[in-house]
Amino acid sequence: MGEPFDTSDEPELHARNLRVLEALLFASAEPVDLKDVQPFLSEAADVGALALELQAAYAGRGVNLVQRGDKWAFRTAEDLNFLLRREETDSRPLSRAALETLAMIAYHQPVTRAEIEELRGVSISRGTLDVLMEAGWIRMRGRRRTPGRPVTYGTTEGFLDHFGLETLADLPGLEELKGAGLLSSRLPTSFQIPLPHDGELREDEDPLDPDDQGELEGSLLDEARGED
Amino acid sequence: MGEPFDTSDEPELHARNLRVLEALLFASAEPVDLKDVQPFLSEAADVGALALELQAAYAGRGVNLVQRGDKWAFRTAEDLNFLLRREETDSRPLSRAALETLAMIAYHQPVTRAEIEELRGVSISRGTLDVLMEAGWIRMRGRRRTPGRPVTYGTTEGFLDHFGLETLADLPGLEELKGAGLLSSRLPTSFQIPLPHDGELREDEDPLDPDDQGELEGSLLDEARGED
Amino acid sequence: MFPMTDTQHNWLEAEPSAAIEPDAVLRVDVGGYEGPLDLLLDLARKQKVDLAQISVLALAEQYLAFIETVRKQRIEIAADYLVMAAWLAYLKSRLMVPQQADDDEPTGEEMAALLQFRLARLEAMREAAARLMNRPRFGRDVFARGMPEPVSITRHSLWEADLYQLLRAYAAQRERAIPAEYAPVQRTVWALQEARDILERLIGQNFEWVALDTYLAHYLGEPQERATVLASTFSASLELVRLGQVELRQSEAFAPLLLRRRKADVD
Repeated sequence: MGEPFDTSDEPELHARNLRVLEALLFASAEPVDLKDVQPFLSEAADVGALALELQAAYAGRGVNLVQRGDKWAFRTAEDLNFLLRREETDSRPLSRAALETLAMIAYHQPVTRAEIEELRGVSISRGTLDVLMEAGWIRMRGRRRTPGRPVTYGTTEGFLDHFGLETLADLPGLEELKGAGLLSSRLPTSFQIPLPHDGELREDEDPLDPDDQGELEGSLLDEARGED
Repeated sequence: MGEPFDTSDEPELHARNLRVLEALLFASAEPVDLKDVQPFLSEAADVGALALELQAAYAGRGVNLVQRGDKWAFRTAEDLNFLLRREETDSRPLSRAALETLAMIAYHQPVTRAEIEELRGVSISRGTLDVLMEAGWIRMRGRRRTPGRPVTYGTTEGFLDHFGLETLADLPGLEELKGAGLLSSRLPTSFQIPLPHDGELREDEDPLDPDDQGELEGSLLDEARGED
Repeated sequence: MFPMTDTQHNWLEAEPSAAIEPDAVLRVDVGGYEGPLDLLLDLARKQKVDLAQISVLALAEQYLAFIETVRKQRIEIAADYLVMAAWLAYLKSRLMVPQQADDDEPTGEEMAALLQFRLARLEAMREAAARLMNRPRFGRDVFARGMPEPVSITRHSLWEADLYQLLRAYAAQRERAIPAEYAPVQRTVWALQEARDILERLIGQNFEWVALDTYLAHYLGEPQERATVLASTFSASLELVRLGQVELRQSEAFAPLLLRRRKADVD
C-alpha cells in the first residue's frame, strides 16, 4: 500500500482514501473521530485534510459534513431541516373529565390538583392534566406555600384565545350562569363563584424553578412549555 | 414555489430539488419511495430524473445511491465491503432448508408451499417459512385460484435491499436458469418460461383478506406485514 | 456478477454431502439428507459428471441399494424415501423392458428426463441460494446511514370544546357538589283512619243520598289539602262499603259521588 511519495499512485490512492472516509462517516452510528479512520487509509494519508476536502465537496449540498468538537458527521443541511419536521393536526372532542377539570381550573385558578379533586369530588388522572397541557390551555403557575408545596395551575392565553375570551373576567359570573339556565335558581345562599385570577403570582405562590418538572412527565412538560 | 415555465428560476429550482431529494434520501436508513419526496419538490419536478442524476453524481464514491424495487436509498459502496465488513450480529446462520426455500421463492415467485415442496422433494416445516418471514424477506402475496386456495409467496423489498438487488431481474444467474428451462415448475412443455414476479397479483391470484392469517402464526404474520 | 473473493463461502456444502465418500455412502445416516431428492442429488454428484449426462439407471440402482442397506440395518426410513424407491424401481423396469406399442404410460426415457430435470432444478436452486448469500449483503458488507435523521412529526391535537360546553361542565359540577339538604315541605295528609273517623261522624245516621263533596265542603276550602282529603275519604268510603256500613253511588263518570248509611245495619 501507500508509498506516500510515489506520485504515480497518488491520485488513485487519494480518491480511494476519500471514498473510504466518506463510507465510514456515512455508516457510523455516531460522530467519527478521525483518528479511528486512519487505520483504514493508506499509510501517510492526512485524514484531517481529507475531511476538509470532503466537507468542501458537500458544502452547498443537501447534506453537509460537519465538525462537532473533535468528531465529524454528516448532517442534513440546516436550511433543509424543515424537511425533517412535519406537523400534523387532528381534532377530537375533549373528554368530559378534561372539560370539567379545565372548567374548574378556569374559574378557581390558581388552584392545586388536590383542590380540584376536592371541588370535583373525584380524583384527576394524570392523563387529564396532560391533555390540557398539551392543548396549551393550562399551565403550571407556581407552587403554593403550603405543606407539600403543591403546584398551582392556571389557564394560558391559548385558553382565552380558543374560547373567545378577552380576559378571564369575561367568564360569566353567578348571576349570568343562572340567567343562562346553567345553574338552578335554588342554590344555597353560601354558593359563590370565585373571581378567577391569571395574573402575577399570588402571595401564597412561589415561582417554579426553571427546571421544575412539576407533577408531569418531562416530555409533556417540554411540549407544554413550548406552547407558552 | 415552482412556476414550472419560469426559465429564469429553473437552474436554481433544479439545484434546490436535487438538494431536497438528497437530504431526504440521506436522512433515512430505509429505502424511500420517491412519491413521498415529490411533495417537497417544485411542482413540475421529475423526481425520477432527479434520482438518476443524483445516482450518477454518487457513482464511484464511497456512498452510492441505489434503487431497491420502487424505492431508493444511499448505501456504502459494495466494493468497500472488505473494509467495512462486520460480523453478522445474528450469528445463527440460516438452515439449508431455509436458504433453499428462499431461493425457490425468489426465483419461482409467486409460488405456493406445495410447489416449493415439489421443487425440493421434501415437505417444509412451518418454522422454515416463519424464519424467512421474520427476516422480512418473504411475504404472502395472495391466494392461488386453485382448489384449496393455497397462499402464494413472494419476496419483499427488504429482500432486494438485503441482497443488493435493484429488481428481481438482478437475481444472480437468472438468465442462465431461464435459458436452461429451470425456472418452470414442470418439465418444460411450452416455450413460455415464467420469470419471477413480485409485482401486482397475477390472474390466478386472489388478494389476501385483511385478516387472512395465511398458514402462519399470527404474530409472525404481523411482523411480516410490517415490512411491507 | 460479483467478485469471487477468498471470503467466498459455500453455504450449502457444509453439511452431510461433503462427508460422503462413494464407499462411505452405505454408512451414512439417512437422516442427514433433506429428502430423497437430496439423497439422489448427492449420489448423482458421485458420478462426477454433468447432471444431464448421468446414468439414471445407475443412479436408480445406487439409490435402491442404499435404501436396501439402510433397511437391513433396521434404520427407520421416512415414507418419502420409500415412495421414491418404488418409483425408481418402476423407472428401472421401464428402462430395461422395451416399451409396448399400446402403452400409454410415460416411457422410461421420459421418466428419466423428469428425474434429471428435478435434480437439475434442485441443484440450480442450491447454487442460486449460495450465490445470493455470497452477494454483498446489507448489514454485513453494505450499510445504511448510521445516524439517520428521523422525521419528527409534531402532532397537534385540535381539541374540540366550546365555551358553552365549558360553562355547562362548570355549572354541573358545582351543582353536584352542593350538599343535598333535605328540608321536606310539611304537608297535611289525611291518614286513612282519620278520614274514616271523620266520614263516619259526618254521615252519622243519614240514610239519604248525599254527595261526598257536600260532607267535605268544610275541609275542601284549603286548595293544597283538597287532593289528600278527597283521596283519603274516598278510600275510607270504599272501606266502609266493604264493611257494609255505607252505600256508594255514582250515576256516570265524574258525576258526584253519593253516600248514605246502609239501612240494613240499623237494628
